[in-house]
Amino acid sequence: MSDAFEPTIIAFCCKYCAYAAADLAGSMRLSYPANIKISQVPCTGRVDIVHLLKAIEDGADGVYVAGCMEGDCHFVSGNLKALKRVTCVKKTLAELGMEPERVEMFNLSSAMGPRFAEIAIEMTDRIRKLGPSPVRRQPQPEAAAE
Amino acid sequence: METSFQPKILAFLCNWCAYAGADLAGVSRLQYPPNIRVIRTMCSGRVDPLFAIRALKEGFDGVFVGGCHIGDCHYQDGNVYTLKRMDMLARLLDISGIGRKRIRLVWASAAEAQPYADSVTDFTASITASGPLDRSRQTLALAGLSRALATPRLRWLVGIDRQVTERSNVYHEKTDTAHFQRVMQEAVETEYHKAMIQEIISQAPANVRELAEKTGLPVYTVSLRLNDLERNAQAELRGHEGRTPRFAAAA
Amino acid sequence: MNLQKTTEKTGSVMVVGAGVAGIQASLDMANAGYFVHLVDNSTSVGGLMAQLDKTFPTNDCAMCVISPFLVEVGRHLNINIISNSEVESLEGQAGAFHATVRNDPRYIDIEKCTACGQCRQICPVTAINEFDCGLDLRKAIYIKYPQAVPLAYAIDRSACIGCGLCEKACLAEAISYADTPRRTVLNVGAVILSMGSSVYDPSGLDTLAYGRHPNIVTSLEFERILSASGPYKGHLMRPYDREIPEKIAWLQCVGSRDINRAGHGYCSSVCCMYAIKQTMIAKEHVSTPLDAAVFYMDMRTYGKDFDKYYTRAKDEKHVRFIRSRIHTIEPLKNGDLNIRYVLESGDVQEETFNMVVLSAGLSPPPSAIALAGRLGIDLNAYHYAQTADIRPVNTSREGIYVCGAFQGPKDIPQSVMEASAAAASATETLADVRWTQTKVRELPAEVDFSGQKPRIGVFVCNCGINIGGVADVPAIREYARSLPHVIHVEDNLFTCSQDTQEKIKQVLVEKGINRVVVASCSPRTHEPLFQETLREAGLNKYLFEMANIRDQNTWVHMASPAKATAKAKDLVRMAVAKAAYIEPLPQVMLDVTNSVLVVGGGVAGMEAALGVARQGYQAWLVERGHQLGGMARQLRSTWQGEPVAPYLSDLIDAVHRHEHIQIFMETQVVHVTGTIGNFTTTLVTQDDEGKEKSTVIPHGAAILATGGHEYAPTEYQYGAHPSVMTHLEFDVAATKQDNRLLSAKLAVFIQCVGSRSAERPYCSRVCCTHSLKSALWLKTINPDVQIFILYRDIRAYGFRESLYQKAREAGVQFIRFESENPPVVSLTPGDPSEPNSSRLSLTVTDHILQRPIILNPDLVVLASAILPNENKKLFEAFKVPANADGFLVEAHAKLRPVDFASEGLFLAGLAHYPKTIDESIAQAKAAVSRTMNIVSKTAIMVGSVIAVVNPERCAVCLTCVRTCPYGIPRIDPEKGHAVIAAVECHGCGVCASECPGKAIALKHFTDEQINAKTDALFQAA
Amino acid sequence: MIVADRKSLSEIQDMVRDCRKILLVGCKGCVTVCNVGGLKEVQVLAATLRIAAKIEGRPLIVEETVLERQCDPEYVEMLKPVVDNFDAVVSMACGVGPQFLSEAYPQQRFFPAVNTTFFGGAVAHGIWEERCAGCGTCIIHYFDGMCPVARCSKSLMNGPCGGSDHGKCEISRNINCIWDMIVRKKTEQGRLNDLLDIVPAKNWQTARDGGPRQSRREELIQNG
Amino acid sequence: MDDLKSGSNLEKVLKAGHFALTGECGPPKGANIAHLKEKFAHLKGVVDAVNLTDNQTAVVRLSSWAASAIMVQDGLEPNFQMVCRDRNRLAMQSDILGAYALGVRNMLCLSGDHQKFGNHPAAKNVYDIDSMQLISLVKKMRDEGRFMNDDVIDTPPRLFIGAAANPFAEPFDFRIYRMTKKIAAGADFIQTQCIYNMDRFRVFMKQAVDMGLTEKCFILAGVTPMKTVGMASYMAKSVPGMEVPESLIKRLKGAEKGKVAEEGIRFCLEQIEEFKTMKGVAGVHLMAIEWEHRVPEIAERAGLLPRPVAP
Repeated sequence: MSDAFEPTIIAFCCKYCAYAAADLAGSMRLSYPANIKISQVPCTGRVDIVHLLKAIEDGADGVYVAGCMEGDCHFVSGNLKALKRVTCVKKTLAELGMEPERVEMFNLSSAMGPRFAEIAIEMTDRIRKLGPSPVRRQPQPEAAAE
Repeated sequence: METSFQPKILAFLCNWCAYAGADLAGVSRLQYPPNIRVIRTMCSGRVDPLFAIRALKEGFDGVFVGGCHIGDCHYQDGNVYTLKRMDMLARLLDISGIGRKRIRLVWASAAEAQPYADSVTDFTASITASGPLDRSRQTLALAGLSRALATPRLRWLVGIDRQVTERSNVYHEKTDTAHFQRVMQEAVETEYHKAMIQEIISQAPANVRELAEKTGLPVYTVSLRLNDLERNAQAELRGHEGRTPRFAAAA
Repeated sequence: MNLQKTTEKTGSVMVVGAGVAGIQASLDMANAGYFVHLVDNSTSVGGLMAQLDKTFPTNDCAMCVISPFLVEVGRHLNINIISNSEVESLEGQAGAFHATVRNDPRYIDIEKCTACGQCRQICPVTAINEFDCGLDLRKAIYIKYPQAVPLAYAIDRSACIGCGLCEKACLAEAISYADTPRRTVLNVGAVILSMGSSVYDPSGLDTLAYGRHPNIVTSLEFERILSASGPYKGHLMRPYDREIPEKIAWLQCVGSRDINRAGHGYCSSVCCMYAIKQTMIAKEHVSTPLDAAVFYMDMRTYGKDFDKYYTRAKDEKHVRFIRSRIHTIEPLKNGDLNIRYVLESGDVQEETFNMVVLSAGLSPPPSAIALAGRLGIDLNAYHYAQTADIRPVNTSREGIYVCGAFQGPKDIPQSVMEASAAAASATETLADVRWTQTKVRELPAEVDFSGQKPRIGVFVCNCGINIGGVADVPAIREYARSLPHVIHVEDNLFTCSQDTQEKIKQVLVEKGINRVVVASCSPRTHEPLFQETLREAGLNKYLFEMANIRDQNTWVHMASPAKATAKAKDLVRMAVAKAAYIEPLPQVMLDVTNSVLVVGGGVAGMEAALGVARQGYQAWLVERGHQLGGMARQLRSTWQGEPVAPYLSDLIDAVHRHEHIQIFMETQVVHVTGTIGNFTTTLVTQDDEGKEKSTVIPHGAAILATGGHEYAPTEYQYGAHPSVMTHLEFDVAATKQDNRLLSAKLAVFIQCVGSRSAERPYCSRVCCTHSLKSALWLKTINPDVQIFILYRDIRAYGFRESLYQKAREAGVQFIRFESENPPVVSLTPGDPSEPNSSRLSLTVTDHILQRPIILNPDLVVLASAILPNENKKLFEAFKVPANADGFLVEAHAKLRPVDFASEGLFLAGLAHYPKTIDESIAQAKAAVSRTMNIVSKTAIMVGSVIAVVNPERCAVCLTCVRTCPYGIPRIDPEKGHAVIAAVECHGCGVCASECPGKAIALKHFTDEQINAKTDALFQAA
Repeated sequence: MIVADRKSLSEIQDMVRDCRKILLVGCKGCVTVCNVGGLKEVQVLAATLRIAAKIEGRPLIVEETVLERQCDPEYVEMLKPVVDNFDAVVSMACGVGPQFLSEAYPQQRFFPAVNTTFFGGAVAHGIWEERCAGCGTCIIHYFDGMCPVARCSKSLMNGPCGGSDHGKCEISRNINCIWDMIVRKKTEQGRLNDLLDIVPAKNWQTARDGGPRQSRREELIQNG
Repeated sequence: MDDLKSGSNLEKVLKAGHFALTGECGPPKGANIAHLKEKFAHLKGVVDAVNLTDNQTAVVRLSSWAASAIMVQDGLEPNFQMVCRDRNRLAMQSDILGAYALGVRNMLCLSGDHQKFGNHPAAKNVYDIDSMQLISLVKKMRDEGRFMNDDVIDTPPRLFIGAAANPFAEPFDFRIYRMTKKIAAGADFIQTQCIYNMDRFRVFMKQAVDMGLTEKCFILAGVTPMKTVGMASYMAKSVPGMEVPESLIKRLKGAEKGKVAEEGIRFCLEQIEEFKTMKGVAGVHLMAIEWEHRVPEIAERAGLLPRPVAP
């Protein structure tokens, strides 16, 4: 098992829906891979293109943004903005020669505990198949950027 | 005599009374049928009901437990616990259809060689009359019994029985014995049913009707017991066949 | 109005019954300056609503909606929850009651118990789980549901055998068997009864075989079956053999509208709606097709958006609605159920269903009836609290008020409205002792850490075995020691327990910790608790970050403890990295103008203005017409026969006389600015010479009660013949003893005129009751008149059903027509010389004979719809939304029925939705209570996770102005950069991410903080 | 305002292919407003370039800064302390930026990260359209506030040409025929005869055709 | 109207009141004048003058004035065209003088298609002056003998000035005014866009007549026979300002295989017949590019031969 590639994936989850669904998955004792690490934001509308690129730059193998169902955003339309930014980052990754599938947007309500687990499993499998992020593949000859 | 059925009987005799009684019977050259095989325990209280079920599973046709009379127990009240356990075991055997006649509890002091011999003779006769235990038909029941007897719930209830009903419960009162007996009976029944269901679904997922057929329980009872198992995360829904959900042991 | 000056009044109130109504009343009063004792005889608050899966008409999950309220009432400084207790007696009089309350033992210390559930797992004794209506079992030691408040277990002494096993398992040492019943005396100024209702037990109706077959369940049991926390985890299965049902039947009016067997003549008001909801939710829960059939007499979907919900179920979800009342259910061997019913065409139908849900009605709980007896308040024939229409929340005993389902069967929005109304009425007489009993949390001054390097304290929690049982907590703690800026680490069994909180406070002070990281459960539930502890240790509450290593780690990676430990370390490292960047955030205090603007001079407006004045605050009442009274001026009597005119004149007189009310007649609102607590409104008054005088009013809150008017029908020859009139015209004619009424031989009432149509797809709620009341009155003054009522559904909900019964007894004939085939009224011209000698003739298809019949009525009364008054400019001035039908849209249909989404603005009366006069009065009082949450305070606290503009970086590019969903940012012409008003910002952070100049930062979620967390995660990986 | 579009990543990468340390300079003026050269876009480009370098295993240091404007010497001056520490400087300002920087720091190499396009305004958030061609002699008042020089593909003075197609310019459905709009507005306002007399040929001297221009405000010029 | 402006054959025919017929010919994408001369041969004696397009649809071809000069040598009267896209006012005036010197007597002033349509989309266009201003320029050179900057011209060019008009392009109501402006600017004759929507053209002509334009200027109706159904639908959809009614396309589709071209010509002949009697129409401009060899047959069947020989 030691050599099998274990991706590290960061998930930006909105406090009112996705984060609550993650908690619900917990209280339902569902299980999903430990590769997913959640960073909470008040609304996916707060996730900026720079935050997503920063994650990729830091070596994230996968990044996804999980927000409310379309039309149910607690702040009216934050999730729609998030989708536009994720799409833009996908284009940038393509330009960089990286697989756009490493970045994704999901929508779910706070009652969808099982769906949250499903997403975690799906993203982990997808990134495992894609392999480690090319950003991390080459050793860094010199000191990393300060 | 040889061709007829020869029952194999396992006996647990407490060291201070029944075992001594048995020796005295030997010294006194009293005669009783040779079908009994004896295991000496320091006290009849040491006999775990699971030993009896294991014996039946392993090939014995009857289990005989001998201990001191109430009040004579070398360890004050070991035999009182045996009494409660054997009563629970008897109830379980009745519910499972095997019948309580497969076990016998006898108090015999170190001096009562003759009563010991007589009870062995009688028990051997009764087992002979009952015929061999058809293990092939009773595998599910036996498996259910051993699972049920291993549950903390039954083992705890049978142990605490005297404490709460005779001495005092945590509220410094005596729990009404009828109430305790109701709790006990309900626990024995449901744990046995749940045990059988667990036995089946641990091998392969099954639906309610299949479980009802295999366990012989009414359909609705199976549904209720399944709910208990699900509540304690021992069973879970595992897919459907058309409109019929299948249940399996929880991962 | 104040009683003997001598007896000193107490500024606290006792609320009996902690269902959704009790909670709303308690929160309203506690936030308006009164200490509340909330007594409930069960082990936790929440009442009936907590058992529901979803709620109509929005299909929101009930628990998601109610749990924030439960947490708020559980933590409120001025609400004392007295669970597991019964009120034994009440002495004294209004303003100074002494209530003796018996606290039954719980055998568990609420402060210590963390509801970790270990005791439940090993308790050997099972008992019927009442919360799941007996569908499954619970243990002798139990908690009603995971989100219960107070979040603590209880021992059911009747089941417990006292074996002591739970004490051995309880790590928090919370079990105390020595508990004994105690009596406490509460000195309160008023009492509110909100004991709610229980679901009717249909086992008495033997032909329905309830209780004899597991697949026949009551509606509440079906709700539990649908619920994810229910016996089958939300999978729809039938109890008997867990098969997924293909066909389910709902039987309406079980235990309601049934005088011969159930003894409940009234309609329970909610069963039609929850049955429709259950059909729709059931269909969503199964992947295989589900045929749902509802057997009913009248489909009573009278509330806001209810009719649309009913049409959606019928047309989109293809639910079958069959107008027939089932007598017998015949269980079959395989668990299915056979039903025989009569179609309208008369032939008998037999159908087999896999499951039958009995839409059981509501009835007052026996304990409530007993309590009412002890308190000496009058009950009506069905043991509900007896109330008058014009004083809907007052009981027969002075100082005791009632709300919710104990006042009468009703749905959640109506209960919540009445709860707020009761809160307003109860505190009216206690205005001068406001804020006398309430406690204020003494907080030490916040220590200023500016300039100091971060000194982070990390507290890792075991949460009993929930975390400690999976992840290696000591290893996590030691790992945290190695992280930058960390100067103190420790781990605890239960970080959230009271004693650990005290210990943490000392450590924070001793070690001069200026940032705190707690690695435990979810911030959604426990952040407020820890933030309060920080605040009590002198730290600003935002110097805090949580790592969720339970719900999002150990609970979901139980099978791989090593990975769970590694992930916990990652999460702690991320939290500590962000902690280094967080700054203290000031709580913005805003002072409040203590007055309320009320727009609209109808009954709702006047009751609201009077309510505010009686609470001791200034009310400005604005009416654009030239006289007060609105639609009520034409109403003759309430449904219980109370005359409206005297009540109206007393009300108008009281409004004119009260010195705290200033009235502006013929005045319109032209401009509104400001936010909650500080509105400024410009009014323009037309004086008689047509000159315009404008006045500027500062006020803290506003109530819109702009009312409605009757729809002028275009159909049924209205206007073409004097004897064709609307309801209000009938009432006016009745008051004048008009000859058209007295001499009428044949009178016909036509229902749903203009309502439930394509243009107005809503039910106007009051017309059925109005027609029944008018018909009965007409019979009294003109006994031999023959009366027909042509209807689509008779929606005389609640106790109004008695009118329907009396009308039938009085010989009124009812003919039902379908919307596609309405009655036709035509005019046969009489002798031309005779003025209006033309005769009316009416043809309608009789629903039983299935053949048209012709009547020649000399009186036709049209039950015409209620429309909202036209107020487009006013609504735009207040920036409040109106729905497609023109009615004002409330913030949340269920739990904030009188609030607008934008804070500080409230609504009442017909402008919200058509309603009877008693419901308007209740909603007006409710709005008053809601304004008191603001106006009764000198200052209010405003959120601090808000967006802030850095002027140097602002390129004034308008991006923020355009993207903010609430239109908050604006460009300040003098300052030359964007400005975001702290009080208005909702804190979503969209502008911060869109700003091209990176000029906007969302406090507590700045770029540095978010990036720090991301960098920390991938640092070590 | 001056509107610009960001150059493609590959184009920018080719410019700085051989550099190990580059400085990105944003501008808080027009390019921030049209979202191509503000501090946020500087950060986006910086992150993207670093990712690209890491993928290729090339060492690359990217520093980020932003000036108030890049069309005033004093602001450009602020780069003085650092400008020489880099192998190249990429300016994200409009075309004026890289040139002012080159004039100020002749020894450093400056690269444009954006393509400056036109003077225009935001018809909607995120959509900018050309409104002025800077011809030096404003004549929009003759055409009811619509400039044919900038907004007619052929800058006709006496349009519309034969190719006007249902209100759209012959060359593209996305471009409105400005002459169609001028004619409609004049007709609605009842001033159609304004269009009847022939507009004489335009004097292009004030436009770019007259050579690079300079604007002088004598009262401001500090002599010496 | 008696003194001739340029003395060109076309001017004389028109002024003599004859029903004029002009043709059109596209110079080659190269210097192969032999092929060009073949085309001329078809048109000799069949038309009064031949338009020579100037880089039509912004596709580079042999220049119009060169082709015109060759045509003059061949004894045919050219109708030299100039677009505003490719030359500024200096180049325009010098080319006008050049053309005149080489014997050209008729000229057509056009705005010209945007270079985006042609084969050099990357080119920089000029549009120093527009077609209207070009007409005034030529008129000034001819009648005032002065350049645009008012300098005197030694032997001013005397050209019969023509302009185009498209009655079918939006905004439709303004089109008549635009033609009025062109006539006011000095246009002596107008050649319209090829006509298919006869109703709209009748309305247009009626307006022209009512406004007395036909007194001041000769209007030639432009026609182009449809060769195939494909050509019809292409013209309808993607040629800007071109309006092809559905009825015509249906009619072409109705024709049996191989007979579509014949049907196109028959439609064209019907048009010409109507134009002959339509008030204000002074002649027909037959644009049969790449179909020059069919022009004699069309002219014959339209009864327009032999061409009148002006004195």
